[in-house]
Amino acid sequence: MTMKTVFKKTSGLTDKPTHYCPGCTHGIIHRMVAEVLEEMDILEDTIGVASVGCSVLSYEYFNCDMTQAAHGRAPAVATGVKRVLPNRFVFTYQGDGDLASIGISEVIHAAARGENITVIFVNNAIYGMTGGQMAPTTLIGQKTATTPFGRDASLQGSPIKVCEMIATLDGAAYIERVSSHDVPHIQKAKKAIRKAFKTQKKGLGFSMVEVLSTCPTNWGLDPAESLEWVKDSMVPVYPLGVYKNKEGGEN
Amino acid sequence: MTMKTVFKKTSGLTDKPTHYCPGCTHGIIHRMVAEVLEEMDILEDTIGVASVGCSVLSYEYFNCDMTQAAHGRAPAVATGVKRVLPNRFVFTYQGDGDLASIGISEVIHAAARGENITVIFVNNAIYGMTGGQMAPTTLIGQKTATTPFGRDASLQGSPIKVCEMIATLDGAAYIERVSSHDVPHIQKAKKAIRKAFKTQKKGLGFSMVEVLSTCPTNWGLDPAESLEWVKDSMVPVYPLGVYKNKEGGEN
Amino acid sequence: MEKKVVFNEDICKSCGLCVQVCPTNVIFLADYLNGKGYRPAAVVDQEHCISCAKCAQICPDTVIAVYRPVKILQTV
Amino acid sequence: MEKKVVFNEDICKSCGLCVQVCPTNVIFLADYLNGKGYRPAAVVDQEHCISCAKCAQICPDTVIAVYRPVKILQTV
Amino acid sequence: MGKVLMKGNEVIAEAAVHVGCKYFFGYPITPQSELVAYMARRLPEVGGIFLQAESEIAAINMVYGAASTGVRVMTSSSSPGFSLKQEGISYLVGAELPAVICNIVRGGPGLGNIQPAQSDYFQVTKGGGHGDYNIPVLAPASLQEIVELTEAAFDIADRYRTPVILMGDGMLGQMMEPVEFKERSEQEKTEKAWATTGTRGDGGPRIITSLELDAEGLEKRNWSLQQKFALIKENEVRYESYQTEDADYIMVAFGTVARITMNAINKARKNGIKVGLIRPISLWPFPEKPFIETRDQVKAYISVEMSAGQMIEDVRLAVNGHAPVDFYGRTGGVVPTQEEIYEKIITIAGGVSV
Amino acid sequence: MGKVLMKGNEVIAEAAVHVGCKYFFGYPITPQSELVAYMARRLPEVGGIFLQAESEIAAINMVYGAASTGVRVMTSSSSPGFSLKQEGISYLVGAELPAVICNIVRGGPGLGNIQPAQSDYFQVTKGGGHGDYNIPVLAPASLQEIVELTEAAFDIADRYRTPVILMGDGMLGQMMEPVEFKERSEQEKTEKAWATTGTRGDGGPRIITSLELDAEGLEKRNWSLQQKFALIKENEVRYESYQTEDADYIMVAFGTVARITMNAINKARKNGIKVGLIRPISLWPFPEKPFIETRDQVKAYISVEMSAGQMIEDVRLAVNGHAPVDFYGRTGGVVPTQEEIYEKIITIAGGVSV
Amino acid sequence: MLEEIIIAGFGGQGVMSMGQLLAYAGMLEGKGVSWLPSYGPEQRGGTANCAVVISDEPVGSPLVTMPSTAIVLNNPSFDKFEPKVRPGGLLIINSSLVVRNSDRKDLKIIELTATDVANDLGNARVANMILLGAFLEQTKIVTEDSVIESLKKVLSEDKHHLLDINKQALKKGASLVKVAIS
Amino acid sequence: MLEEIIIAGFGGQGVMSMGQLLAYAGMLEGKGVSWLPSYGPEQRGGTANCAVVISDEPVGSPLVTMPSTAIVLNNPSFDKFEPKVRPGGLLIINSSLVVRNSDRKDLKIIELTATDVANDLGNARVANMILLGAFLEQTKIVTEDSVIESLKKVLSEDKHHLLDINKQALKKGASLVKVAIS
Ligand SMILES: Cc1ncc(C[n+]2csc(CCOP(=O)(O)OP(=O)(O)O)c2C)c(N)n1
Ligand SMILES: Cc1ncc(C[n+]2csc(CCOP(=O)(O)OP(=O)(O)O)c2C)c(N)n1
Ligand code: SF4
Ligand code: SF4
Ligand code: SF4
Ligand code: SF4
Ligand code: SF4
Ligand code: SF4
Ligand SMILES: [Mg+2]
Ligand SMILES: [Mg+2]
Repeated sequence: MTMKTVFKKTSGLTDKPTHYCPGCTHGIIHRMVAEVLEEMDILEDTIGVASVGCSVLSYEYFNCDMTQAAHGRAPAVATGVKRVLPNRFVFTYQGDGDLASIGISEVIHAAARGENITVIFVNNAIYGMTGGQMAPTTLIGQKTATTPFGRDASLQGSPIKVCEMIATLDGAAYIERVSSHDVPHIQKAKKAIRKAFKTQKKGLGFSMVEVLSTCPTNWGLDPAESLEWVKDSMVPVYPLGVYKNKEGGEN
Repeated sequence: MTMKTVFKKTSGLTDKPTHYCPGCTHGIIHRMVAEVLEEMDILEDTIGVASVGCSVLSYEYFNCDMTQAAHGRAPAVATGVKRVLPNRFVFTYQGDGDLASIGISEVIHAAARGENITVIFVNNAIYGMTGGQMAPTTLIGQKTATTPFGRDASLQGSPIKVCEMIATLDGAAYIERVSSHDVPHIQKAKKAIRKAFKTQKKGLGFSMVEVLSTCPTNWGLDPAESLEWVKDSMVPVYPLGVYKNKEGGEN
Repeated sequence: MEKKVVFNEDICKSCGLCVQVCPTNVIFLADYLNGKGYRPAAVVDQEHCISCAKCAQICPDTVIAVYRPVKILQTV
Repeated sequence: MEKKVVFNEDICKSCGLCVQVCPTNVIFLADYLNGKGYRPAAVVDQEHCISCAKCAQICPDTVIAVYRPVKILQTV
Repeated sequence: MGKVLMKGNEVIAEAAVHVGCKYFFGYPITPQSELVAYMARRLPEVGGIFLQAESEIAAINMVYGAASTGVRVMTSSSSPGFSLKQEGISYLVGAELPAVICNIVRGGPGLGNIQPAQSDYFQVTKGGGHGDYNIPVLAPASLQEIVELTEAAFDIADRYRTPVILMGDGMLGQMMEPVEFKERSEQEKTEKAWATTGTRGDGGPRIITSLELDAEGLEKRNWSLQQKFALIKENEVRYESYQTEDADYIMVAFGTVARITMNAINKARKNGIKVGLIRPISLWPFPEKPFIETRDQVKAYISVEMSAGQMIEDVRLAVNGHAPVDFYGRTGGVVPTQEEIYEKIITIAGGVSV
Repeated sequence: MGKVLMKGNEVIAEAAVHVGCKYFFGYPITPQSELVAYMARRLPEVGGIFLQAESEIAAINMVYGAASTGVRVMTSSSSPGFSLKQEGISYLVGAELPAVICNIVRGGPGLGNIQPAQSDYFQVTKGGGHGDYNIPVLAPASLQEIVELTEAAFDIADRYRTPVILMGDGMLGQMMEPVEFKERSEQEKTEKAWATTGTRGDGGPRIITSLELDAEGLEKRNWSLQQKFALIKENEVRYESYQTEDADYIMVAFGTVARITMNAINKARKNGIKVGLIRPISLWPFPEKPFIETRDQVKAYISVEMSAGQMIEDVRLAVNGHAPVDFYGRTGGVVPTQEEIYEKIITIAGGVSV
Repeated sequence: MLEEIIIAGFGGQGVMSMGQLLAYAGMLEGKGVSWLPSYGPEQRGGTANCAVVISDEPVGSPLVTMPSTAIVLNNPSFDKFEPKVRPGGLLIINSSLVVRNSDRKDLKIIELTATDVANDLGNARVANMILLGAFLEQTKIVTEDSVIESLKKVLSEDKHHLLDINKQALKKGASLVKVAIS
Repeated sequence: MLEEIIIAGFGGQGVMSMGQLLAYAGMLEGKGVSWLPSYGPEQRGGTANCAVVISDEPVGSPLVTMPSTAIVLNNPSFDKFEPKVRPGGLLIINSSLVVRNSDRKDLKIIELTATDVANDLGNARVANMILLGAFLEQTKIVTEDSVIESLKKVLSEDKHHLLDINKQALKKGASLVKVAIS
């Protein structure tokens, strides 16, 4: 019997096993980005910018040129790369601490400039790498190392909805929030990522895909429970959908 | 004939003459803030935070305790003050370079935290103090020292609409954009400033009033032309109005 | 007659905004210089001032104070 | 029979997401440890696999490859 | 209160609370995150405020704001985060605001790693920020000493209206040792009439600023700062000398490295080598006296550092050519072992003709 | 191209363009804003990119990105803005990326003022950021020298894969002098096989990073950095000696202060006082040779600085106790006059028994 | 007396808390103690170890490079620390997980199938306590009582129901050691 | 030859461009020149001055503390620089705006009602050129031709229609100086 390949590991990823915790969806998001680069045949024309967070070592996993940026500054680094190489594809891969806390200025200004780059924004509502502190996207009531009594809006404020905020900027061309909590959503997420790179290909400006993601380790949940938590607790606070679409066309 | 005082200089301002250029509306905005503090009888309970920009010396003009913050960091400094002294009134006075460029992170996070402070945001579409460079709020086509050929959206991006952006944050309680280009608008501006301090008084969270302002010197216009330019060129790009109002009530 | 508008000449910067906003056109820039080297704004024709305070509200340098004559009402 | 799902056991982290997502429940965690100290996911009952690739899509570690038997169409 | 077993990072936090610090603004970074987490739990218990800032820059500027009001306030970070605070630190100095800033140093440069290092010595002692200034820097070697020095740090900060840096390496932050928090006999109280707390009844308006547009004016401010620094140099030098009286060789080391070095010294002494240790406790002001007292007797000094050689410059300045100054260092997060240091002692002792 | 009259800030910009720098990312700050404005006008003419970053932090990280691609790139700032770049600079060193960073120093600390100063000497020479590193620092004294040293800065950056700092005081940035841009004989070309420009046809994936989680690995990287620094120390020392051969007293000054000091020296020579000048041009590596050559003959060195005394430490290290080292400085934006410096010479020459 | 102990294994095997218990017990007995952790890059599943020093004097260096005892719970830890134990020192191995054998003739070596034994006790997670029990029995560095006292302090209230099984494991380890000495 | 000149007045009076013209002209004549500005805090209306050095040799220090010539255009500038002119030096005063009188007997002092004269010429803004003309006539440091040549370079194309009135002002200043010397 002949066999047709339905799924095999993309050449967009290196062979290096990741250091991520078991069940962490960083791995899924890596795969999707890598597949899109492969499918669009732009792996060789891409420079990725790794940020500081659990995904800092993503430069060892993506099979393209990679540079590593200081905490929060990936969009500025990507700007530097893209302004020199306007014909290459440039993306950043950033966590919610990196992008929404220390790095909110860089991402907003990159968006405002209409910088023609793609930002993959992995929102797991926590600082994974440093051991589970509050992120700007941590949910109200969520216990973390720095909100031991649960996040209290009156003390620590409310979650920042990055897509909604960035969508107010004229330079933002494609902004979508997706999730990684089950297979249908994963498939949708990949479409959004492709759309974002297409936006960049057309030179329309800044594109960002926010992917709701897990952190089983610091949430204190097992991998399957973590996916449930994304669905039940995160999605209601972070509505999925397209917030900006200059590229047009269906999603 | 007995005379009733219709207008006299508020005790909220010191007697020191300002260093502002002739016709610069920083002076009008100072007066309004000072009058509101006086009228609400909170001058003695207020700590103002001066920022870096032409208004850096505002600490010599406001007749209350003042501290001077690093460029862009006034909302963080104000946070430090307010968290220690929750019963005092704390405000920042910031230009568009200070607040929207280098300091966008601090103001967004202060808003997201619902920090119970008031931000007076003076938008004159340019860096006044350093000699007329582009601000994030510089209009498309506007010539500045760093956009000698006019701001080009495809190179320098588009103006950031700060009120619209900050209004997306849950912690933002009162957000309004006003103008200083004629007497009726000045009166409206003062109402907005009062409203912002009232919001703080009620402990509702972050309040900000964006005041469209002039820079005759760096715009290369005379003071009267400058007011016209605000009305004709800035107001259409920066729509006046209330963007968030948790305080309720009329404006 | 007491003055309706009083200018703190020394700190006027001659920006002219008060001149322009005055509905009765009573404000003008003097033909001498103040200590800062500016021609200060001034009103001679106090009578025609209507005490509207527009000048004071637009003056960036709080140069101007405005007063209104009070009509004594006869109460029965 | 050739395999429909192939696991790169060495890099499996035993997270169990594939086990949970498989519509035919053919995946289980082995009772031995791989080099990293994890019990790797595995499928013995290859026949019941429907090659849906859900496991592969949810696997964070790209452990899994999926193949589908091709029906040879008789063309006239 | 008896002895408790705690992590170094937690000891810093508890010691700060112990001396009346109720305000903390910080941002997580390994290897000091436990400090931040401890404060998050602890400060609400004493009616204080813990706030996770959005960045190290926001944190240091929140500290500036809180310090403006006259309260005891602290922030902490590790190397890359500390670099980000440089502008804010320079502002604290310029505006003469008291605060305690902690740097739990890790391997650098750049992102480096999260292992222990001392390679921020220059950054903390030579004014990593702009302008003419010095900041008192205290470097504890044990967890019990953290307690003492944290107390000293806040006192010095208030006394001189200056930021004070508490510097430790990642090892000190991560390790556990028994510590005791003793009742403070009498807490030093400093009047803070300069604080901006609103003017009600206090004679008011006060201004906190570091701006002085007039050059002569700013120079005057600077000379008065320099006078303050001179005073601190006079009063706040701290060090420990160990077996230096008869020493042919003197090791110089601070923090945990000093402890490792001491082990090596003990071994060398057992083998008849006369070697001692100067342990700077205040890195600025750097202790010159123990060098001046010994430099004409010893055959050589050896600076031992978890860096490629930074403190050695201060050692050379203090020795001023009176004796050779040698160096042993490990960097990038590698901790020197007592065996290596012992070897170094042997080599030097053998290499120099006795 | 003949001589033109330009502002120092503009000369830096034009010189950079002249040596092939087509990318500039910066943020306005007095007294270097003319540099930024000049680039905004000039770079589009040569097909380059000028981008006003949202902050100094964004600017230095844009530089990091552009440098990753292998092009010549520059940013510039002044003291407070320079402090903000410290983390980014440490990253550039760690990732070994070439770039030129300009600091037109103003009065500090804090917001200070916008007058000329040299009080960032420590910040630029001692590694203002975290980790073990040094950065070549060039300090021109005239506008013509700016042209030379800007060229040198880019060459050194490329040759050693390192950031290079160009340091001037506000006076140098603001003044005008005639300058000439000569054709470069042959431009040094460095292969940049490490650059991340996409993998098409280049053998593929390359990584730019400063992270090395393994301590031994990071230490290896650090020792290799140290080797590079040693090489730079060997090859890139620059200084000027003026009338030092027979000098009883040697003044030490850099940048514009050296020029003022030279005037004072000329006057003193006329009055029979044998005084000379060592002018460090590279502040790091600091020129030790001219001190070693003279330190056993001269009666004293006098470090003259627009600061409260920073370079004096390097002078003392170079002199190493062989002669007294004295100091004359003005700070906070005050520029020392030749009359003051002359007075200082007289005092010292009188005060030391001849 | 100066004991320098390394305890090493995967994260999650309880190597850190073993070390903390020892240090705590030492402190309770008035000894000088220190505990120093070392982690790999992974948040979960990586290798980790801690160094514990227990001494009659105040502890000099907390850093242990040539341990007097190494307790290893997985293969990488064996590979890393077996060569470093000082001559005459003690090596304790969880042989349920470690498949290597030591060639060193200058060590006291104790091999325990701690994970299997722990499973028999009904909780695989107390393998560490079995090893600790063996270590105490062998060295008598601190008393079992002190360790149990420490357990009460270290375990949070809501985990005090686990005290018993931990105690059992300690004792089991101690009893096994008499048999196991090679 | 070493001329060290300070030109001082309000911002907007053209003191900076006067200095630049002088420096430019010196450069055209192959002399060593430097120009150094100094501003107050105000963007507009504050005081400002510049120091120009013209020398036969390359310029040493661009900083001028004891000018050989001071040209002052307002009262604060008079107060600041009158005492600093070196003995035997030159002080040029725009007496339309400066009401002070100098007591110094060791200076050459030229007073010109430059603003009034400029108004007469039809443009108050060329007062600076009148003063410059006087300075040149007095010192012959650079030729009028060089200054006019420089003017062409310094003025942007769209302002070349102002060349004439500037030239006139220069000449007027020169002619007045013969009369004005006190
Ligand atoms: C300047 C600086 N500050 C702080 C850190 C420490 N740090 C490393 S990762 C991180 C947060 C990462 O969280 P996130 O971006 O959400 O990524 P995740 O690990 O959750 O994927 C922090 C604070 C750092 N490396 N540099
Ligand atoms: C860290 C830092 N960067 C840059 C500057 C220089 N600087 C001073 S004010 C200013 C911009 C001010 O513009 P804006 O905030 O719009 O205020 P305006 O003067 O227009 O009122 C800049 C860039 C500084 N002082 N500090
Ligand atoms: S710590 Fe959290 S985010 Fe990081 S790898 Fe583990 S599960 Fe993923
Ligand atoms: S420069 Fe512009 S903003 Fe500043 S004071 Fe002058 S007119 Fe106002
Ligand atoms: S009060 Fe009104 S009428 Fe009177 S001067 Fe002022 S603007 Fe004119
Ligand atoms: S508005 Fe004020 S400053 Fe302007 S001219 Fe009138 S009085 Fe003078
Ligand atoms: S391909 Fe589908 S059916 Fe087959 S093992 Fe995977 S999930 Fe189960
Ligand atoms: S999803 Fe992947 S890593 Fe997880 S158990 Fe299945 S094969 Fe292993
Ligand atoms: Mg995260
Ligand atoms: Mg502005």
